Amino acid sequence: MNNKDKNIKKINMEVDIGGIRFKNPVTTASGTFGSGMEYSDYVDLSSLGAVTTKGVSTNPWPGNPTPRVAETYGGMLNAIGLQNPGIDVFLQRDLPFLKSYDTKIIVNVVGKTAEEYCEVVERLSESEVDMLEINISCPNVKEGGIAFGQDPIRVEAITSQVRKYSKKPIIIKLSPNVTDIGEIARAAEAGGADAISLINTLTGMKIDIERRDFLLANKIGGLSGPAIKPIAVRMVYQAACAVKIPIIGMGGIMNGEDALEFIMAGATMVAVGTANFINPRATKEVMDGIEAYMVRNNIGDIKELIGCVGK
Amino acid sequence: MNNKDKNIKKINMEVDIGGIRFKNPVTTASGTFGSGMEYSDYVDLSSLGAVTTKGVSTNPWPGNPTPRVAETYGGMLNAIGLQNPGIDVFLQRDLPFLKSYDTKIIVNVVGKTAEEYCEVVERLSESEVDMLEINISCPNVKEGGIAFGQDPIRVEAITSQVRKYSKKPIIIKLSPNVTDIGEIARAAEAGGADAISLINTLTGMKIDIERRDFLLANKIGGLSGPAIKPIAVRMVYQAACAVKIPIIGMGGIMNGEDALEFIMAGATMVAVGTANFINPRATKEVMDGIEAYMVRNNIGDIKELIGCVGK
Amino acid sequence: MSLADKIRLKIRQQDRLEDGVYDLWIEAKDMAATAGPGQFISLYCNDGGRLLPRPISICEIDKKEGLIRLVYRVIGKGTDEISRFRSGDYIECMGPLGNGFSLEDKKALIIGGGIGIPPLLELAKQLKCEKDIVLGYRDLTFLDKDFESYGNVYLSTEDGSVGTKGNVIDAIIEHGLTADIIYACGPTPMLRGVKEYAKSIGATAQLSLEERMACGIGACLACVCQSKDLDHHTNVNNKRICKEGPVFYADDIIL
Amino acid sequence: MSLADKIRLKIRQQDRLEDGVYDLWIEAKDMAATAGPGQFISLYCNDGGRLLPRPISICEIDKKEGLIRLVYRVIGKGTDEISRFRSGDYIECMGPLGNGFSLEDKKALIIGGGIGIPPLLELAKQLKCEKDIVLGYRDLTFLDKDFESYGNVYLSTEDGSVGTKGNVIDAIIEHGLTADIIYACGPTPMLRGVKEYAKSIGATAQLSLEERMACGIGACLACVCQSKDLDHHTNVNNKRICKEGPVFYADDIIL
Ligand SMILES: Cc1cc2nc3c(=O)[nH]c(=O)nc-3n(C[C@H](O)[C@H](O)[C@H](O)COP(=O)(O)OP(=O)(O)OC[C@H]3O[C@@H](n4cnc5c(N)ncnc54)[C@H](O)[C@@H]3O)c2cc1C
Ligand SMILES: Cc1cc2nc3c(=O)[nH]c(=O)nc-3n(C[C@H](O)[C@H](O)[C@H](O)COP(=O)(O)OP(=O)(O)OC[C@H]3O[C@@H](n4cnc5c(N)ncnc54)[C@H](O)[C@@H]3O)c2cc1C
Ligand SMILES: Cc1cc2nc3c(=O)[nH]c(=O)nc-3n(C[C@H](O)[C@H](O)[C@H](O)COP(=O)(O)O)c2cc1C
Ligand SMILES: Cc1cc2nc3c(=O)[nH]c(=O)nc-3n(C[C@H](O)[C@H](O)[C@H](O)COP(=O)(O)O)c2cc1C
Ligand code: FES
Ligand code: FES
Repeated sequence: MNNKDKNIKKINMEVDIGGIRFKNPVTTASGTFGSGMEYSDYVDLSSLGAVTTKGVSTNPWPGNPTPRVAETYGGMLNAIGLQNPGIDVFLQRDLPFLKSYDTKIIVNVVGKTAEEYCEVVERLSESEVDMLEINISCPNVKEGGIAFGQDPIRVEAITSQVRKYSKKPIIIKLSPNVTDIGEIARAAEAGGADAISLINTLTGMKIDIERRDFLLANKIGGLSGPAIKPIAVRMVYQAACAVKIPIIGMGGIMNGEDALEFIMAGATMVAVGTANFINPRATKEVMDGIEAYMVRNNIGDIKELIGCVGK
Repeated sequence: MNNKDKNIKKINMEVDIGGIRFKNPVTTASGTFGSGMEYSDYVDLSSLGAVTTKGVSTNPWPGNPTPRVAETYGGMLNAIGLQNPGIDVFLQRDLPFLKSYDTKIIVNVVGKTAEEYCEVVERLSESEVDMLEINISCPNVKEGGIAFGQDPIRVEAITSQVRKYSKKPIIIKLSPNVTDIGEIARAAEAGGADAISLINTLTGMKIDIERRDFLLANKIGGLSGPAIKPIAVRMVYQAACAVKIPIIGMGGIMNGEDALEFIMAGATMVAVGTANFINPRATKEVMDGIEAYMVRNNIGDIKELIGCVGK
Repeated sequence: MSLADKIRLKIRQQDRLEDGVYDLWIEAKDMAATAGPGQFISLYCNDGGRLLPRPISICEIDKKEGLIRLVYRVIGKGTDEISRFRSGDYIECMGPLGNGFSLEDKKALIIGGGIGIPPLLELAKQLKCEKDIVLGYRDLTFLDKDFESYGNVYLSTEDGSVGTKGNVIDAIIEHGLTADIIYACGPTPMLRGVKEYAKSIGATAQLSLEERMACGIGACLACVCQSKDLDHHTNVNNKRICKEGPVFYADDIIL
Repeated sequence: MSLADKIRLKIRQQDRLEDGVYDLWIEAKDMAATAGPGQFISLYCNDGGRLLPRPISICEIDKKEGLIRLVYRVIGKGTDEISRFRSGDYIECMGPLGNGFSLEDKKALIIGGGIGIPPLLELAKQLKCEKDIVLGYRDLTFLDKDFESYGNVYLSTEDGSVGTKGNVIDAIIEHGLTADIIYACGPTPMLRGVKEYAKSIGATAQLSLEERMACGIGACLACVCQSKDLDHHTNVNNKRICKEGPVFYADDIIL
């Protein structure tokens, strides 16, 4: 094959997870993209591999008091507390909006109890969403969230419970605030997860030294942004070594090069989070960056890069 | 008391840990300051609360292959692998050097086995060092290090073992790569630690996407620098809530304001690490920054600030 | 609606108004064409350590020259960095954002406190009706001269060095000012006082609020304030300051 | 010994030599006074996202004007940032660091490969003895003219576009060059070749090495290379490139 042939060869960015085909490996990180509406002015949602929504619960949640965010060096803390309008509004308003685009829809699911998770999962299963991402890793709520995500036994239990109620493929979203991410990943796999996503935010704190008080009303918040990327890449790598199910990697991805680190570490898809706040077209830049790398390095299929590190 | 009196009031920066009095709460983070020699051109070591040395083992350790460091966003990864000349050289060369300054000496202790830790502790106990910091949290060595630091039962066991061999106060240095830092802190306290220090580095990874290989020869490394500060402050706060023994806080401290976050979160002392690489006078700037804050806010004694957050 | 894109814009001029308060003119033709009083702009730092936007209200709009004026106080490292920019430098901006004030043709009282004063200047300029302007400061005044051509200006200072000693409400009472509508921006305690005062004189009030932000465009739910009624978008009693605000009718929100 | 302090220095001039290679003159009176060939300077980025130093070798020293010249290739985001500095801007620097070459009064061969060429210019200038200079490039050459007044210059390019087709060793063999001492800087495979060649002709060789650094002053042990004998300082078979190096006698190290 000569160089000319190489260059005109079509690049394949398609990936499969849980039997769903995504046109490219880039989605949004839950909670950083709303349900896509606000960013649809900046990015053609149909160009994305998938839109992953903010966490959805049975009833509307008001979230935490403000301040809810704090800037940190190379990152940010958030303690939104999973404010969301509830599943009814999601199904009536957000889902039809998302369905008007040619992209896959991943809905992030939250609950205070296992029953609440199951209820949301069951109702979404009847809808036109493509996949469900079970958030057992939010550090900013008193009940639910991270409480389910730090103990392998509970991870396996909640996974197999929601699995029963779901007709859609299930992604379990893992917390990085654990000693052994491989063990947690295996628990999710054992519970029947179709995929895992990681990392959710790392628990952090900022103190306002002038007021001598916590900066966030919630005291603690979740750390995200480029600051955490090395931890996220390490955990994706360790999880990829531990399980066979596909991985959606995230944590500090700002551009295509960052995304490629995750893919090479073993992620089949990547999610762009905090970067959206800094650059509303970040998702597009990530997609373009991956593609440019593939062209430059003559990679015909993104699958050649998944987990290729050190091989 | 009028304003004039307030301003001339002497500021007290002294703190006590394990019966040792430090002239101020600022020390160096192990491994970032050598044994002080290289930085003695930049900072008067006698002005520091203490110098904490690089990890010392029974025999010389060659450390890991290179590359040993990688830059990350707002931080760095290191996988030095505890290269050190061994305790003989430490006692013959570094200790006399340090004793020529009017500062306290904290020696960081590493070993591949519990016996090795105990041997170093026993020998240092006979020397003129002031305190020992037991590093059970280094992520960059195959044996020893972090392996001891992620399980509360092992933490308590190693603590009580080294305790027996030590005539000096013992600091246990904790790993942040755990699910529940409070539990680990309590284990160290139960084992007889006089103090705890945290955080050591967070395990991270960087991938060189051009070579499609790990950037560090060791694959993984420890993340340090301002990027990790919010995690470190949170863990210091949680540890302070969990134990009564004093805490030495570190992780991303670049200036006095950063140090004050740790102190307000509950740290009695703070250690300056990666910042030394970026500014060889960082320790001095941290001390000056704390003092300036105290003057500005009319704080007579640093102890008023320790753990004052939210009170 | 034209898109509030994130772009690099050229700085025309930057001056210091008083200690720590800066006056920045940005060449922003497209923004100037669509922006209204009370809207804000997200400014971004060059230093990669600081990622989140600094929201700053629009102080003046020069449509003819295609300029936007921002007046802000240095309170942290971000505003400090921005204050060092010089004419000819470029700054990353996104805007205009938020709703801005609704101009009503009723006897108006414009009340600004401290660094809440700047967004009221363009408002004072555009409001063609009868109006009184009350500006409250701690001690040193700024921008007050700029308001004089648009209405009667009353000042208050905490230390009494200029105008009424006390706060804006003290000045209003001293001068017996009334209105059918109040537009206000300033610290929350002041806004609470304004809300109460508006109620006592039966006036409506539009208040411009502040909260820490991340996205600035309504996606992250960082910047909410509590609303009296269920909000249409969020389906809870929360409104997004960056999107439904930063200006709210006093009756709609809980301060 | 004068202290290699970290200071902000003014840029006198910066030019592009060829695609991606920049030529930077810094006003550094104190450094110029003490620096020697083969020493390096740690450059720091302004962007707070990038904290570690960029070590760059000293290319030329102008003691009279108090200037230091650095020639470097843009390979990542840090050097890219630095390449955008203009005359009059300030840059944070620490140096001179490291040992530098030991000038020996013997028939010399100076061998540079690619971006390893710049540190050899000041050396060529200061070495007063008989010398040949061999410079190897991939394709485009740079700095070669600057060497011409200091010795016979031989070039090699991988594509053969200039000089010998091949690498520096090919050029040396083609021209039958010999020496009592070799000074070399370049990529590790080239240095391995030079070490072997030196051995074959019975010459000593000083090689300038590279490694990723953090502190730049010998404290962190990031930048080690393997040494044949137990190192005096580290008490293991490791030498610190930033402190005992970057220049080592070929026999002392394992490449
Ligand atoms: C809608 C709106 C309009 C504003 N208009 C003006 C104006 O016209 N002039 C002016 O001087 N100030 C204005 N502010 C406040 C201004 O945004 C903050 O003073 C500024 O962001 C502080 O940045 P910093 O980096 O100096 O402080 P830091 O404390 O270092 O900032 C850290 C983070 O906290 C955020 N932050 C800190 N204080 C505030 C605050 N009061 N409000 C919102 N975010 C904050 C910063 O944006 C940044 O993300 C406005 C705020 C809002 C929400
Ligand atoms: C003693 C010494 C002298 C040098 N002299 C020169 C010179 O005269 N001209 C020149 O063009 N280059 C020189 N280099 C290499 C130069 O330091 C790197 O090319 C540069 O640091 C890359 O920075 P970056 O931000 O563009 O790349 P990035 O890859 O983004 O840098 C990330 C980190 O890795 C480090 N790094 C990356 N590559 C290297 C490397 N090859 N060596 C050491 N650190 C590296 C950077 O310093 C930074 O900390 C020298 C290196 C050393 C150790
Ligand atoms: C403001 C904000 C809100 C978030 N909300 C959610 C959420 O509702 N559900 C969830 O699973 N993760 C949530 N996350 C976590 C992100 O999806 C992502 O896991 C994390 O931010 C790391 O990626 P990043 O560094 O690219 O942002 C939120 C993060 C941020 C910053
Ligand atoms: C280059 C390097 C070497 C280190 N070596 C040691 C060590 O020998 N023993 C130890 O307990 N910690 C070691 N650490 C961890 C630091 O002491 C500190 O806990 C950590 O870097 C966090 O602080 P910082 O962000 O201020 O650097 C090392 C850190 C770095 C960056
Ligand atoms: S700042 Fe994100 S919703 Fe307002
Ligand atoms: S860079 Fe720290 S020892 Fe050389």
